[in-house]
Amino acid sequence: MVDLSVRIAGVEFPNPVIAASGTYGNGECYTDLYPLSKLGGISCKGMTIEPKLGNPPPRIAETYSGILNSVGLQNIGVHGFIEYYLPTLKEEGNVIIANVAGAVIDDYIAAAEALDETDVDMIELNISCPNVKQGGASWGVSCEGAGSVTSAVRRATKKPLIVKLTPNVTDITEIAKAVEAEGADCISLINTLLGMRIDINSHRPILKNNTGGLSGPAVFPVAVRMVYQCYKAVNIPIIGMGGISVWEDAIEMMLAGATAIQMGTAIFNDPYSPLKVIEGIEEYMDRNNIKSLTEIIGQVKPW
Amino acid sequence: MVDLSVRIAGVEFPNPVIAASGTYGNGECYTDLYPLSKLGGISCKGMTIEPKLGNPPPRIAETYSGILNSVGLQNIGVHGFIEYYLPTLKEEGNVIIANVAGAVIDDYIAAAEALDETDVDMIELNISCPNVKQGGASWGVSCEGAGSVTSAVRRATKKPLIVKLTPNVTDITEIAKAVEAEGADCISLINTLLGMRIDINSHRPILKNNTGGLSGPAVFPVAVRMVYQCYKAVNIPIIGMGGISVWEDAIEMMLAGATAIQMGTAIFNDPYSPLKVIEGIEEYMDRNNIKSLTEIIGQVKPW
Amino acid sequence: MSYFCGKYPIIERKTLAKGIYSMIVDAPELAEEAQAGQFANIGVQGFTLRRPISICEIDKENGTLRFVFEVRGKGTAALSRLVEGESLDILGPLGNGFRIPEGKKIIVVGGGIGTPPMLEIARQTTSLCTAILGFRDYSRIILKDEYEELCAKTVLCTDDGSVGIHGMVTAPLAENLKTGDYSLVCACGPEPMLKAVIKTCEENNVPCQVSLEQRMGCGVGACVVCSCMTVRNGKEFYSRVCKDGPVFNAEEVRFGG
Amino acid sequence: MSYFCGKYPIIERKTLAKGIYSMIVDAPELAEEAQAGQFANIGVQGFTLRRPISICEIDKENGTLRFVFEVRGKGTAALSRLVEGESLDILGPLGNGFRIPEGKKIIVVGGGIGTPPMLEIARQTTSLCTAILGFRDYSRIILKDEYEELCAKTVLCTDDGSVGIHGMVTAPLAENLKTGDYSLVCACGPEPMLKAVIKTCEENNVPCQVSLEQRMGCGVGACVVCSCMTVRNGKEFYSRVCKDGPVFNAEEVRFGG
Repeated sequence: MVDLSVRIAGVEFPNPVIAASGTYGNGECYTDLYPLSKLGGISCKGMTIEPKLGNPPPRIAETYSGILNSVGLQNIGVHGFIEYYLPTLKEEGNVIIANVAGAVIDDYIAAAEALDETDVDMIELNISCPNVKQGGASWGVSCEGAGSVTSAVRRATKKPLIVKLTPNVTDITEIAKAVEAEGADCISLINTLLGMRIDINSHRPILKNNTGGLSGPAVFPVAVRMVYQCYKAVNIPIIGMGGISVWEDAIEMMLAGATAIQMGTAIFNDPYSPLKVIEGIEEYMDRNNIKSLTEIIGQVKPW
Repeated sequence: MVDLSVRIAGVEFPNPVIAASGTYGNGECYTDLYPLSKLGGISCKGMTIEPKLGNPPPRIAETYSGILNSVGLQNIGVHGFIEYYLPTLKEEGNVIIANVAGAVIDDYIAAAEALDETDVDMIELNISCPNVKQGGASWGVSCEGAGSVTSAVRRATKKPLIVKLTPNVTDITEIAKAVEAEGADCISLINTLLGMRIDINSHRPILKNNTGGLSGPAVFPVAVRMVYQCYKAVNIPIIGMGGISVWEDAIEMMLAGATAIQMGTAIFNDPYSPLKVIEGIEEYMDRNNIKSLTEIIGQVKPW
Repeated sequence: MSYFCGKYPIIERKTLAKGIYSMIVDAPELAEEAQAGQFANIGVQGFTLRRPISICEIDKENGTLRFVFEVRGKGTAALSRLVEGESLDILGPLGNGFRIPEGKKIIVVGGGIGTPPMLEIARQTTSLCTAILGFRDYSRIILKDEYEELCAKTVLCTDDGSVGIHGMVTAPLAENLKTGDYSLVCACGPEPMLKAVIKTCEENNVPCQVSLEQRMGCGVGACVVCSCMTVRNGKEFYSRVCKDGPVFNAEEVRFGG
Repeated sequence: MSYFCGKYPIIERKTLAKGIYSMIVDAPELAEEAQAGQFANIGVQGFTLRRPISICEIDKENGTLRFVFEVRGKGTAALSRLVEGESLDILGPLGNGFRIPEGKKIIVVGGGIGTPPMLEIARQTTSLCTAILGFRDYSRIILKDEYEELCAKTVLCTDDGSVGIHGMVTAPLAENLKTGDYSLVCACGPEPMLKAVIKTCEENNVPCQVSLEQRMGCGVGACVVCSCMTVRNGKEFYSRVCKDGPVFNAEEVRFGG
């Protein structure tokens, strides 16, 4: 019997497949199909200390093997999350990750403090949202910005801290090292690549926000490369994401260095895809006589 | 009758569709299907002052809606190009662009000087090749590097100078402005995004070079976004590329700010795709009563 | 109300007009759950996103659903090429349907490809239902026979006057509402039409429910991309067309938000 | 020699072994140009890259080409699902074929999915040809009847000894070469087999031509990705499998380069 569990910063995931923030709501939307407990964990919809309206629609555009989105962190606020969603999440789900964003450092601190005494298992610091004018990715593109938010939140909470990195940088390993140095327990990557589509009839950008974040299978090779680079650069575990849609992608991401993986866009296409990935990983382990996922994590053999 | 011609740095292209460097050899490979003169121009296989062996195979991996390549600038050298290929290219093609790369600045200078008195119409400075250890993209990821190569080559040749930019940077507009300031007549973008694929059975990277450059429809929205950003940032014309496979993509890229476009990966899938794009652009212009492409270049209307 | 995800065989495929297709699928558990005004998010081989398509008819007895859709791009074009015997990859039924009062006269207003979702209301209300249908011209008219057979009254309008009333649906709508016989208007169609319908309903003090459209992601409320500006208790916020809609009470909708 | 690009109807499709398929296409202009050892780069709906597949038989009279290929991934799996009446999207014939001397006895050596490209040589040389074919086990044997019908002699080898000679093709190859009757060996198969075949030919002073494989891009020499290390006049350089090959003189090839 293979063991699908993985452990990150002391938190045990029954399997390494996590629903990515912003693609799975707060766990309430897919329960008609299967219980939340099937997933290793869920990274909840990105939340800010105050409720946030989000960007005007349209907020989504299809691309080749991917999508652009420009939601802009619409959410009911950290306190709403704690009150309305967290009790059910804890009851029905496995690892519950609160994805936190903000415009200024005090927002991040306030959100982390509000979550510190709750039942969330981990906090994922979103310093990579490309769709908000203030904060978001502006923190994530410099070592100073990324380091300072991480450091401030680190002091505000005892919860295990994941920092979610943007791929829209020249050298992601520098950012990874900066947040590791400031106390991050884990990094998750990649957030979306900044992209754009234009309607050739109206001459208007398809997204009302003009640009948006690219996700889906299109970005997968970029994500694998960045996870591979970061695995060599830092000593904290990595949650890999970016275009994973089938179990082979998940294994590839783990070989590159991911201890767990997140899935997002693939769920829109096939809500069952996370379960199929879990099953595929299990069969792969069985076939290759792999007892624990630690046997493959980061085990790519570069030429 | 619509006019498909565009003009860049005084050079007239009969139509805006150019074969991208590294995907069309030196124009000799597709003549069984149609004459080179059908294309607006060709950017020849990247050349260095001395012949270059290139990277060991495998050099290509398929990805969702794209490919990775790690050719590593295999070429017969600038002098070989001038002797063996250029005469036929000039005779059979329209605008001939020499794509030039190097490890150190002197390589770029020597290549530009060697080409200065030849019949090539333009030089495209490749400071963005992700597949060579020395030079290549290492020049393209900083304003200083990009600016200094551009400045040196600018002094070495009177040929119109295109600088080809890498997308693997935090802010491509900074690089664009730097090369504009040093005398570039045009920028072309995007070169490939750095990516990786791993064989889940052998645990080996599929590419012998471990990583490679991602191209194809997957990267198209990133390319559109970067062309859009650069169009607002610089006053020199832009050649847009990155995943263009159908005429709608070409129009989209021109609306974002491209005066001409390059096609590469799409040709592997359908060698006729550049001709189909030219035809599609012509029909679009006809349908929309567009007399000249200047009516659409950069004419996206952001929200 | 719950939804399903699976492949359901196409048992009938028809072309209704140029680029407009009708497909009936064998999907008993979906038919059992479905309500008028709900939609399905339909997967297309080779495309990342599913295509939201409204349910046109629900036959609980035979366990079938009918979809009528227009080809708008490459995805719907691929869908349209599926034939009888092949399957539709359906996530549904999704969203909130129309809330139809029992035993009261209502008007359904459909514009163009907004006519199919109203047909199921007509099927359920028959002689209590008046249908006002608008099309660009005679060549775009669909489902006319079905409406005429089901409804007490069916009024056709075309933008070019080639069939029926020349002009928008609002003139016949206002005329009918003035009788005071109707307790509800249900509408689906392009935004300008919906705005005009809502205004006419307000002027006549008749409640109105509208079905909205927006570029959609998951279809089940998770991704929050298909937003529309709504107002409740004086507070503006973005609702999800897929989950909170697609049918909204007209007074809650703020267009252009 | 010139090549073409277009869609050519599949007139026969067969399964030869588990995961190995044979397809004959109606493609007169390609058949006219094609040579033994050439290949075609075949497009697959939904995949960026074409799949290089060697030509198995050329029937100039009937204007057909035969391809035999193995399912190795999702792309070839999709190809294998095409049926008679559908078309193959072919770019070809491509590359350099085998250079066969007239009127001299030759040996063709094929290993596994390397056997199909040798069949056309057998067709052209018939009684002058000896075929030595290696397979993993009896279940993987393909084209046996065709070779036996065409060739003066056909020797089968299997890795597990389930049919024919137990072991590599090199033992029967050496034995035949020792007769001194043969002026050329042509080989296609996995790299270890090719290396062993080349060594055996060297030992027996018989020229050898090998057909190589590499992950490929354009197929026509433009993109320079399908490189293999070669040596000429003492100088090492990367040749293009698609354009300079796929058939090389054995002495030019440096494996593992």
